[in-house]
Amino acid sequence: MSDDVKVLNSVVSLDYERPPTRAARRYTEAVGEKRLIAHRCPECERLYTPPKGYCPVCVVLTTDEHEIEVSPEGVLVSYTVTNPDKLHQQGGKTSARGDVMLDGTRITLMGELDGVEAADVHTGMRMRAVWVELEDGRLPSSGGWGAVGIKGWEPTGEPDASREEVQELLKKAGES
Amino acid sequence: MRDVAIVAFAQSPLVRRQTDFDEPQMIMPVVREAYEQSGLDRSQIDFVCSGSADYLAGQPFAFIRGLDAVGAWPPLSESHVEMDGAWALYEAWMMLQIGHADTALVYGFGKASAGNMREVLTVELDPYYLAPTGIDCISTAGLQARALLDNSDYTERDMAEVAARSRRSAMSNDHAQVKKDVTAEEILAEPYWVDPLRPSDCPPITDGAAAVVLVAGDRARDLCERPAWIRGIDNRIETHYFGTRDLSKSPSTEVAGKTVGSGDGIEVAEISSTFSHQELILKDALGLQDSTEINPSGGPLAANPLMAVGLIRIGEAFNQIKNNGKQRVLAHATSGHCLQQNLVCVLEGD
Amino acid sequence: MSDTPVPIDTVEMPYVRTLGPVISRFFTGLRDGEIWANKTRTGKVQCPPFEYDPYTGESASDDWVQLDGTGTVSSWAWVEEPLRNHLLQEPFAWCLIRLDGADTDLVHAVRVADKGQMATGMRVEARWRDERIGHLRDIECFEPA
Amino acid sequence: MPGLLREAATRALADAELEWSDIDAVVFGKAPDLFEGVMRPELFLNDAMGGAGKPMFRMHTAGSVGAHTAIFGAHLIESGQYECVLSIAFEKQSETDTSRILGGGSRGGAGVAFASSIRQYIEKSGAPPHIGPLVAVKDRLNALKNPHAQLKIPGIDIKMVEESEMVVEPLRKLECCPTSDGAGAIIFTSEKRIPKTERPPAWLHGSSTRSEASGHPSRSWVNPLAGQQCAAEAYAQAGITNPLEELDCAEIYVPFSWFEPMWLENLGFAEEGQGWKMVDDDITAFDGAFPVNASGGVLSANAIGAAGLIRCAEAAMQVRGTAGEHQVPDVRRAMGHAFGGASQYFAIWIVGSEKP
Repeated sequence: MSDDVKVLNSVVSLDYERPPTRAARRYTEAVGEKRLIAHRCPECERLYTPPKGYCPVCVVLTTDEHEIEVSPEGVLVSYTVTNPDKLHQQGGKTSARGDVMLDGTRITLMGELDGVEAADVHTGMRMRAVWVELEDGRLPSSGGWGAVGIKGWEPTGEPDASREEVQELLKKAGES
Repeated sequence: MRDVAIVAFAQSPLVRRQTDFDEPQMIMPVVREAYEQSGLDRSQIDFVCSGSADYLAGQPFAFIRGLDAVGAWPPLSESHVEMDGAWALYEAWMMLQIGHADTALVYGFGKASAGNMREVLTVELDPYYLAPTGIDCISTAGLQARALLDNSDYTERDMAEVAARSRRSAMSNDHAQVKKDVTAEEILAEPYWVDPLRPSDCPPITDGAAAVVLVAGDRARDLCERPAWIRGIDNRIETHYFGTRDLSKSPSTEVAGKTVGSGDGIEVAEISSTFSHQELILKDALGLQDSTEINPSGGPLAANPLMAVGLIRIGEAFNQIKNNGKQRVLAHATSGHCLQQNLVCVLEGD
Repeated sequence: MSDTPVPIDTVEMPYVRTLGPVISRFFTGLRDGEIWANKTRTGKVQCPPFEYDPYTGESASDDWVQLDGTGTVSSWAWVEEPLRNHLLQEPFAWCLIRLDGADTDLVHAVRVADKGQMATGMRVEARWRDERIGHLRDIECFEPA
Repeated sequence: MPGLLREAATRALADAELEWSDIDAVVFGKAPDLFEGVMRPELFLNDAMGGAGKPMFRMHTAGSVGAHTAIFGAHLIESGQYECVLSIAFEKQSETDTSRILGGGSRGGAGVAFASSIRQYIEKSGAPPHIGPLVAVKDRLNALKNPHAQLKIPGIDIKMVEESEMVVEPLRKLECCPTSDGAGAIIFTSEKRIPKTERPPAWLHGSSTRSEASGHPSRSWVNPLAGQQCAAEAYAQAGITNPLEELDCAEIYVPFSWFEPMWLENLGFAEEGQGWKMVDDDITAFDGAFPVNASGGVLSANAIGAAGLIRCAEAAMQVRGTAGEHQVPDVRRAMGHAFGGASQYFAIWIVGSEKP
């Protein structure tokens, strides 16, 4: 019985073409110029980056006319230290990932933390975007939970935001 | 049974490839139009249900992005079926039946253009006995068409008549994708694609979305001049492996149809005959008379946005009551290869 | 920027599917050049076999019968241009084949020299591969008997 | 896959002393199809679920899908259209690397996304670091009493958890759910068709689902509004005003240890910022005043699509008195809970031993 056929090996391989939307194309172009653009909802004024081309709260489409530039710097409001080996990730070293709330917005973007030892990471740090390099005018495929077009975040070296300021930012972000 | 009516229906342009919009952008105007038609504000919708399928885009959790399109903030009482939106409508209808909601929004969407549908839909088959053979949706339909030709008096000309009539009917449907003043002779002159199917016996690949608003009780009359009352809705499924069933018949459609009274005084039927021969099978299973007008919209042969196409049949049937003064109409949705699963619903005017 | 080519994204995942006792026995048979069918509790002979009666959900019986690989075509569809995953990479017919002794049809490919040879009711027999691994493709295809 | 489903379904049929032919309709749930590499697998699994000739539905609401599957099955009965419904959910994650699908590529898994909200919770509530390990120990000890639990670690204690490797800060390996294969099945009947067995039925007292859009800046991952509203509606249906007093135990979807205190607050069992104290005071322990996850919970087995249904079923087993070794004494009302997506999909039911 031991040589019975117990399993079927199969590979599901499918090709997909997912053309980027206009908003996504413009965002990519901006990333190439190390600029961060967002759409501002004309009804509730919430900001979205990358621009979605709509506001999911107000159910309205947004277009080029709602595009604005936002600062690629902000405050680290949360972080985690990951051991990539344990999550089937690429690379092998311990690394830190964090949520940065962009200045003047309620947007937090997640990304790898660069230029700082994992042990030294703390909330309140001021961070700026580390941009990805475009490949043939396109963003390298990333996927996952990270921010699109931004490889990660590095400290600006400016003084930290206080714990109170961080809590205030988080509170503001949670308001409807 | 609680009286539940459709009061609004909206659909996107049904096109070969929607390049301007991603899924939420494609759904959003449709949902807005449905809200506007119904006269209901988002905050007045008690329940939302959607239908979509992850494998159309090849990404898990497609419906989470769909949720972006309906205004899920503040939170909604909401559900999702990995099926055509017609089944989402069934779930919403059930919520209204049990009184947990008085109004509901239902939507379905799909961008079939993202993948190669002949290969993608193979993944919908038994992963041990069918998918490993690579058999595709045109070939499985071909096996079914042959079974029908062998086991009935229908001919390839009958199939071509269906295909031609669908494309001609679509000429008066603003949303349809394939519209053509074509004759059965012209179709019979086409070379086979997968014999006995010719290209015109098969549906186009379509991107699209649709939305429907359901309302319970007299309120439906306040919101819509001529609401369409859901008099019966049922769905049935058959065995999966083709070799275990008679492909020339659709007993699941027959049972669902009998449950809802499909054989009785239907003026118009909007049915999900994805392939020309399937209209012949479905017409017999539903017991439709020759006087019943079938697919005046053109049906799936004129536009086939997967996961929305069945909901669109229900919406088109509603339009027959609302706009064309019809009194008793039928809608049908299907799921899987070779009509494996079928949903039938009968709508009536006041 | 509107003419940026659309990137192709290949979604590819390997799956190692455990088979369970019934499919395992069927595939083991194929590897050994044998075709086995099982019976439902009502005595219906199913090929391919299932753990259950597809019509009722009841568990199948433990009765197995060996079939000899000949059968009759119940339906067919001719493919002039095979897709990359199809069983055969030349013009062929997908078929429902009622193997002799079975009460259900098997989905497989039939190879003939010319489409004109295809007909419902034609007799076919299995053509085995020399190297078999326990897969439906151990039967390369069916050919006119 | 068919065998896995049938194992659950045939046990449910045996528990109810019913036959396949008694089932009028089937509701099937599972998480993303890419996990098993079959598009809408219910189409082929239908025959193994005895669905032929019957109505059949496929739910998919991310991690909460199992609970949705249970709730929709109950709705079918409530409508009076059906007398006997099978709700069944499964996941078979072992056939491929599902973390590749969940992570959406190379840049991280679900744990990374959730770890961030856990840190926010800790910083905001001032919870001491041992709370997470405490939950992990409690659920793992409970799992020892549950024959269906996957992870059994005899002798587990705080030290063992705290010494396990750090996977995603602040989560250590023993604070994370495993990857599982599994299936669960629940049978619903109308009142007049309740099987005459020695095992009493559980009655549905309330159910609710809530979802919120993920992609906008106003939402909280720590205390999501959808979860709060979902609980509020379920309580209202069940006539509950003080859930901690009026419920006797709960099965809550806790894939990472810290979700227990977070969800205790989200579901109204504790004031905001106070949930960790319930854990610290052993109130949610097996012999505490309000046992949470007596089955061992998701931390001990997480067959994603099935996990929510199993939470609902475990709550039902508690009120039926059929939970065996992990039976909490004298349970009259219990909650089953699940969540999914980016903490944005919620489904809850409340079951009782008495007809409502």
